[in-house]
Amino acid sequence: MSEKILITGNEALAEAAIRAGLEAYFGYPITPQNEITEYMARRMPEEGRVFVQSESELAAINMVFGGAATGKRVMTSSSSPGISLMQEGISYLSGAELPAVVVNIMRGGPGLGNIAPSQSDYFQATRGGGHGDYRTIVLAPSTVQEMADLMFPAFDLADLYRIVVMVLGDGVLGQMMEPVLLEKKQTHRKLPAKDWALTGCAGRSQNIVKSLDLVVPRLEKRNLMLQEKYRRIEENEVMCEGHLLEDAEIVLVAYGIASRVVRTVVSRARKEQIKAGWIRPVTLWPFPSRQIAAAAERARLFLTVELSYGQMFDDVRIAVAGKAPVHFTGRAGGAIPTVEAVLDEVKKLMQPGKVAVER
Amino acid sequence: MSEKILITGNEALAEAAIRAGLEAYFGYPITPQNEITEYMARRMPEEGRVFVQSESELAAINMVFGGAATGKRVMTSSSSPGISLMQEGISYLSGAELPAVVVNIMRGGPGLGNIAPSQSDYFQATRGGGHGDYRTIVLAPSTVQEMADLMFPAFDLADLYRIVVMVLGDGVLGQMMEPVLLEKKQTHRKLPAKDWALTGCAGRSQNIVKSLDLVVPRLEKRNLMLQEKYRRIEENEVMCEGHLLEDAEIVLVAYGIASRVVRTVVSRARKEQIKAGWIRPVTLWPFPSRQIAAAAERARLFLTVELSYGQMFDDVRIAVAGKAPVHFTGRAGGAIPTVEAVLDEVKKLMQPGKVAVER
Amino acid sequence: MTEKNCREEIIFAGFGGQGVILLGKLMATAAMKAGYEVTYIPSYGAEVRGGTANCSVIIDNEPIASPLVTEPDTLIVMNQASFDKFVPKIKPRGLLVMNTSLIETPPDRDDIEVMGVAADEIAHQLKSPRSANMIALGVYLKKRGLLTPQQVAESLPYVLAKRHHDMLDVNTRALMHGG
Amino acid sequence: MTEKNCREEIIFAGFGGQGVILLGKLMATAAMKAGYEVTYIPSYGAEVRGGTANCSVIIDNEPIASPLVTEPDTLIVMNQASFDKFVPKIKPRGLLVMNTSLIETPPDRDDIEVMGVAADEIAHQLKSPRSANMIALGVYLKKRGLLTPQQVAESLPYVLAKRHHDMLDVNTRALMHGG
Amino acid sequence: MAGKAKIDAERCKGCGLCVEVCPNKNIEISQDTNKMGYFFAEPCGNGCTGCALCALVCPEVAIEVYHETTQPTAPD
Amino acid sequence: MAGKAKIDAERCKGCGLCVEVCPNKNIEISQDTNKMGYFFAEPCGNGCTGCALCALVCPEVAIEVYHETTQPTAPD
Amino acid sequence: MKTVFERTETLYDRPTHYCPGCGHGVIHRLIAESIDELGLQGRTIGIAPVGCSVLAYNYINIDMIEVAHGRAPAVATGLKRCSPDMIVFSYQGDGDLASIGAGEILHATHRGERFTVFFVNNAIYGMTGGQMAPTTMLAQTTTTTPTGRRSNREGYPLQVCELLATLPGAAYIERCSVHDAAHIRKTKRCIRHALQLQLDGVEGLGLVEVLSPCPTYWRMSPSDARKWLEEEMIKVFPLGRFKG
Amino acid sequence: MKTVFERTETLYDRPTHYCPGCGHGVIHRLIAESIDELGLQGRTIGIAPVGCSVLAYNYINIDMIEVAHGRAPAVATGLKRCSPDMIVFSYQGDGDLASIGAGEILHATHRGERFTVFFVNNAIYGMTGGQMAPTTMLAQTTTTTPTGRRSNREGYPLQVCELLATLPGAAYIERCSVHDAAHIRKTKRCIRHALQLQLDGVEGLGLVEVLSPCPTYWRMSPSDARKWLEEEMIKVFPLGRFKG
Ligand SMILES: Cc1ncc(C[n+]2csc(CCOP(=O)(O)OP(=O)(O)O)c2C)c(N)n1
Ligand SMILES: Cc1ncc(C[n+]2csc(CCOP(=O)(O)OP(=O)(O)O)c2C)c(N)n1
Ligand code: SF4
Ligand code: SF4
Ligand code: SF4
Ligand code: SF4
Ligand code: SF4
Ligand code: SF4
Ligand SMILES: [Mg+2]
Ligand SMILES: [Mg+2]
Repeated sequence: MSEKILITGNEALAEAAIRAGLEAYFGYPITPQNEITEYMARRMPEEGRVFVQSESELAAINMVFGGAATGKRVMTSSSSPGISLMQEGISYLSGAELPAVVVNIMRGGPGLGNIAPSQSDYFQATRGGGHGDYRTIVLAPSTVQEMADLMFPAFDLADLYRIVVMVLGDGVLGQMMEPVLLEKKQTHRKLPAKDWALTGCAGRSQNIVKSLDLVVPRLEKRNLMLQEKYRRIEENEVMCEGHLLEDAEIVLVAYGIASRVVRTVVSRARKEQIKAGWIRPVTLWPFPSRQIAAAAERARLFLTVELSYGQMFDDVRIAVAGKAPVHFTGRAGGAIPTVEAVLDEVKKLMQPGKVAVER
Repeated sequence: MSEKILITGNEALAEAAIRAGLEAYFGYPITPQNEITEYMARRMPEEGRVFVQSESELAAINMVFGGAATGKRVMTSSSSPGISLMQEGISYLSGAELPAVVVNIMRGGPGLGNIAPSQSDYFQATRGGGHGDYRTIVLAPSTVQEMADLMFPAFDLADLYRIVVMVLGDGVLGQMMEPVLLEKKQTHRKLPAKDWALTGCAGRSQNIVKSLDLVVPRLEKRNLMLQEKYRRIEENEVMCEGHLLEDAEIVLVAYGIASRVVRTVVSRARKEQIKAGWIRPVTLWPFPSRQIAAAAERARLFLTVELSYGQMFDDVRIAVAGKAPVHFTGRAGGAIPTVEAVLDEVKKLMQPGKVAVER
Repeated sequence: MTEKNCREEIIFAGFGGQGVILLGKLMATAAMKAGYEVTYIPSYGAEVRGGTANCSVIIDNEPIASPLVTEPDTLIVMNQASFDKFVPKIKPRGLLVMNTSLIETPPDRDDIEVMGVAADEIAHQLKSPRSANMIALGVYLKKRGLLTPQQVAESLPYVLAKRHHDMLDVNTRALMHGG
Repeated sequence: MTEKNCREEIIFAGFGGQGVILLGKLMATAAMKAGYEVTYIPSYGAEVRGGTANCSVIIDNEPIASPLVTEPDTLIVMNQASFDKFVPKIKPRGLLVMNTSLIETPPDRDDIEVMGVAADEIAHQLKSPRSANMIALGVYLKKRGLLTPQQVAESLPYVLAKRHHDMLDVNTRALMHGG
Repeated sequence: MAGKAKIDAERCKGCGLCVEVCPNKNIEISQDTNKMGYFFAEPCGNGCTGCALCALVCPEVAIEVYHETTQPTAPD
Repeated sequence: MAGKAKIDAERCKGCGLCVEVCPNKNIEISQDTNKMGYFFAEPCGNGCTGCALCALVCPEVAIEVYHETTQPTAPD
Repeated sequence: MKTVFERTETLYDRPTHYCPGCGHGVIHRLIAESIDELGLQGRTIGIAPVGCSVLAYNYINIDMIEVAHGRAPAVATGLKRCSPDMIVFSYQGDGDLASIGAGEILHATHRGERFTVFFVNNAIYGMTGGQMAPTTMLAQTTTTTPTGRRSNREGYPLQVCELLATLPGAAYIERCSVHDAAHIRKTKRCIRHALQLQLDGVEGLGLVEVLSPCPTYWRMSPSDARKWLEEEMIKVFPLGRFKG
Repeated sequence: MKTVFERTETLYDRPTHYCPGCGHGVIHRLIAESIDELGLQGRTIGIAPVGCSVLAYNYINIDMIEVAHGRAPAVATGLKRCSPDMIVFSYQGDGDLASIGAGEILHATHRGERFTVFFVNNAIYGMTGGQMAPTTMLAQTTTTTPTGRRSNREGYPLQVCELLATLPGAAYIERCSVHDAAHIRKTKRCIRHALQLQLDGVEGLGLVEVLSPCPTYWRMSPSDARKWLEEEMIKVFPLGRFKG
């Protein structure tokens, strides 16, 4: 068995991607994820695999488009502004049903913002920042270990569903170090043959990778097939963690780095006799609506905690569907909610006699 | 008084923009909105104003960025894939608080899709397809007359709040013709002086237009100011139409072209003794949540109708907050729900004795 | 306009060069000038170039909610492909005006009214082969009487590109011809 | 490790070239190798280049939830600007290790334990001016006893870039010096 | 007649380029339209030499050319 | 001494370019650091001719140069 | 009866969606013939752009991919780097390659990518209805230059071959035309040559620019369009080899 | 005492955030001095790019705008077309201008836009920590070319002046350097000349490329960086006027 090493989240993710069978990486530098690109620049050629520093994020996502079409495992990574530039490309990948992994190590926005951590691209990731009715699977690690571990399902899910899988981290997760145990390559799922890939049509009929259909009923049918696929994913691929929900009166919902703040808050709250519990979505899409709805049957109220001004908040409200008030607390622009501030919020909300009013 | 003319939605919008004081147009061709660009190519030079066919949508939105920074009224227009390419730029405009109008005449997606009408970019428009916590005001016309009329508030709101205003139409509204009465230029609001504009610093201190702040507390403060502005807009700028809500048991919610299908459905339903009513959001953000919540106090159920697979649906569910079941029907890929199909859905939902189960 | 609930939904269909888009605009303009509410929607075929073209016009004396026409009251159709596609959609008791110069089969519906006109031949006779569309519209106007051919002809200058204004006369004659 | 609830949150701060980032990594690595749970977070100042740098390390014998340090148990601070910024954040009864070579004022708190060390001067005496950071860390290790200087020194090869391995010895000596 | 140009009337769009290029005036535009509504091209006369210039310029690849004798002019 | 170079120690980053460029070896790097932690440059000796080469190459614009006599070498 | 000319195998026997007299059809044919002559049908990947030729995969029977407007060179980079044994080509219009995709073609050339570009310059945006392209001629009227292109507002027609030939990463650059039979023959040779170079593993990008008529948006008869191309366009876009 | 050299008015009296020995500071100074000498402080708009010089507005006291990475030429087009009487310049790094923004600079030049570009070529991505730029030299090691740039994988260093000078829309193109005092003087003249041309209303784009040291990511002392620039970079990026 191999030993734990102290490594940054970005590097853990990059090494895990290579172990998960990444065959080509295309990317453009941007802070706070340069360690990924730089790691790939070093390691991919060592492995005899493809590394290209693209001229832009637009080029990167379209190189991914080409690489994915050959049936190879491909990925790109960037941070918020660069991911915005990829939105057309992600919509194209989705329309053409090409498997690909896109990593977004989010930073403060909007605009150029800064290079501090953020979770302000949740909407973009889960709702499709690009045009058209498509979805990407969104995985949200919360530890450096998970930055590595989630890369294996990321590539598997991409191949299984011919879909874009986005890994949504933030500046802290990318830059922080924790002890990590790195897995060997392993495929957890039975994956379909890539008979749609462009490998030359010798011995078979022409393969076409495309997203256009000028005939409305045909494009509608394609869309319906996509929707059907999305339903299947919603049915089967939700990942979620929860704790102390049996008797929780207040349920805190948070993902990624915010979920770690929330864990500490909950254990401190419990020490102060507040019946708190937490839910951490690992897949942001498909969203663990059912798990949250189940918690809503018992809990008195919900508190969503984000490094943003309330984006996942929407999904929590939809899932809770009025069964309990849903509150929100969060900070953005690179700021991180502190344990103390969130704990105060919990106490305020749980004040005996206080009527919880929704924000 | 001038006479009504029969004109396409795209041309009506373009002419109205000019009358609303548009000083510079930057755009790149894309169907189904080429009539806007072509109209501007003809008319703007006639008026001695600026028209530039940009090399791309990326360039267009950044030309808008430059033009807006000088304090001039500027706009661009495109359709779905082109708007995806503008997401970084829209985030920058929002971060730098520059006023601008962006028109999206939506087409079938995802990817290249087709050139038929669609409403599949609702998420992108209302949630920010770009990175960071920002909002754009989104205006959704439903007639050719409104394609023209909404351009006046579009520019006013942009200037008033230093915000991006998106006008969200679709292929039908862009291409269809209806009789239109064109307004003279008029500013409906008292607008603040653009003392932030880049006009040369002679006689005053340096103006800087930017979105970066590397100091976290300062970027957070900037974000909080943005959020405060967004609250003010939510408070004051909701536009919404509704009909037959007093006794409606089923409320249909739709915007744009879909709202016209819904009007016909509701009047037919009424003829068949079904107590139906409708709500049409004119501003998609700020969303008329309060109006919908009010209707939810009385209505038995809601039906959202879209040319998509359920995007505004999220906002309706958030607004209804569990007070009544919310259903959805829609088509995409260029297809349009027919009056007959929606009416059938209404009848099915309103079957006596049928328990309405949410999708 | 005094009649109540006067509403007419028309689809014009043919291939690219046959001028069906123009017919739609012309009809909509004339109806607007006559005081009706109107909507006009073009719809291009699946192909980028060539192929079929069609448009829908609604004329109403009430404001028009949905501008989409799924079951037209009237179909004016200029070629076989469009005929095959649209005839099944005509409303029961609706009207079909078909260009028999290019459409060989009769419609297999007996719940609609059918008017055939050899529009291309007649246009040829009028020495204006490109006016076949006007011939067909003339037949329709004669039949439905919502607007007179004269009323419609008066709108021609608004919809015909300036460079084709030399065709105003011959088009007017074609409209008046009436099949 | 047998003690219960052994947890230490440390902030290392100084300006760019002072090697505080290295200190954090070193401490985290050594603690990991000693069997602790650890987290390490770098944080760069507002300026792109130069300016101040700091990092936080948490060492715990339980899994670490939030890796963010807002109120450190210990601050190891190498320059005045960082001193001004971070001293107010130290937990009551916490520890401050300060480089008196570059920090002139004493802290105006009496609820913390203060250890001054003239790190730069001592490093100069050791003929290794760049080892001031190790001097400071040595002082801390002597005080807190969570890890021995020897344990920490053994991790030096893992965090020091290969091209600086000629400095292993002198750094070890600096660590052992203990102020 | 040494050659023969076969024009697929249903594929032809009546652009007239073959008519113009034929050194032997062996193609003309028909009075009839095809199903797509185009006045298509058709061979006329007997002058075809099988030079294949018509096929070379036809944007629709609607023309095939045959030759009766031994040495055809091959397009490349 | 015909000239005088005034170096703002707090602005200097100790890059040493002025030291290198000075034709009269009139600048040296100090043993002390400034508040930013840089070993700053300082004038030394009396050889300054006011040629302003140091100011011209200083990336921090930390140097001002004065001249006592009539004809200074103006940088452009 | 000996067959002098027939449809090559790799060209589907289907009607095209192009306008009468459009140049795209001929260029498709030349590419398909070259592929067949080099025996590459089974190992070629073609890229269709966004433009009138977006449906090129309906005509050329090889593995194909349709890509975002202008991004073909980036997609080709992905394809070729991942499958170095395949023959990869992009087919791009002047709007696609020279306007929105200028950055991508420049950088693919800069990196010396080893694929082939067929660049169809018709001096107009065909698919979207006749707007100005970077290659639109001075004084040419388009729907976005209703009074004609003017150098002091829209600049001069962009000479892509001349520009890219300055980069060391370009292995072969040539400009051809399909306005008459002789030039069609010549274009065929250039296309085949470009593919051959890729097959031979030559380092660097190959690009064949083809001047091609768009009768519809030049608002000319097919025959007049060919004349205008010959008499006007070639003056601004001289034919010939610029590199390799 | 007569003042021989002092900080020009338009340059703020503030410490910069640049590394010791960085070239950006000198270039800022030259621009500020030129603005003052031409009396343009009150009517100039400057564009800061994304790159180490993103905070340029903190140093140059004129109206300024910070723009998306690479898009400065598009923003400048918007600014100048809307305010033709203002003097507009962009300040861009080699990553910004030559990589992500290649399309924008190409097209602004193509259209003959009438603003000025100061292009700082330091053969590296400074701000993001030393990755390869299009102008990185062969064999130069960067964090993304850990074994050195190789022509057969990453292509040859991109010569921007040579490329853009081929376009008729370019009015003035020159490459300078700030590696020593004499070249700093010369660079100043070029910068002022470029602004003067814009002031004179000359049609077309002016671009001054400045070779500039990045000691930090070249991993050299400030002094060695200047030598390397002089001895190695100028060989690949010859100084001189390419247009105008
Ligand atoms: C991002 C994006 N922008 C714009 C368009 C619209 N569009 C489709 S094709 C085209 C240009 C076509 O011109 P060209 O590349 O010259 O090809 P041609 O049709 O002339 O052969 C444009 C602008 C699009 N599909 N996507
Ligand atoms: C869209 C986008 N992509 C990437 C980045 C990250 N980024 C910031 S600066 C920069 C390049 C800087 O290099 P250069 O332009 O040469 O300027 P220098 O720092 O060398 O002066 C990059 C890639 C960004 N901010 N935005
Ligand atoms: S093969 Fe030659 S001669 Fe025969 S029809 Fe064609 S062009 Fe004319
Ligand atoms: S060249 Fe081809 S398409 Fe044109 S007329 Fe002749 S056969 Fe028909
Ligand atoms: S002015 Fe000249 S002589 Fe004086 S210090 Fe500076 S460089 Fe040396
Ligand atoms: S050149 Fe300037 S920054 Fe460098 S050492 Fe001299 S004074 Fe200091
Ligand atoms: S529009 Fe022009 S390029 Fe497009 S198919 Fe028609 S003729 Fe060809
Ligand atoms: S990284 Fe390089 S370019 Fe950036 S400030 Fe430092 S020396 Fe200058
Ligand atoms: Mg074209
Ligand atoms: Mg650089």
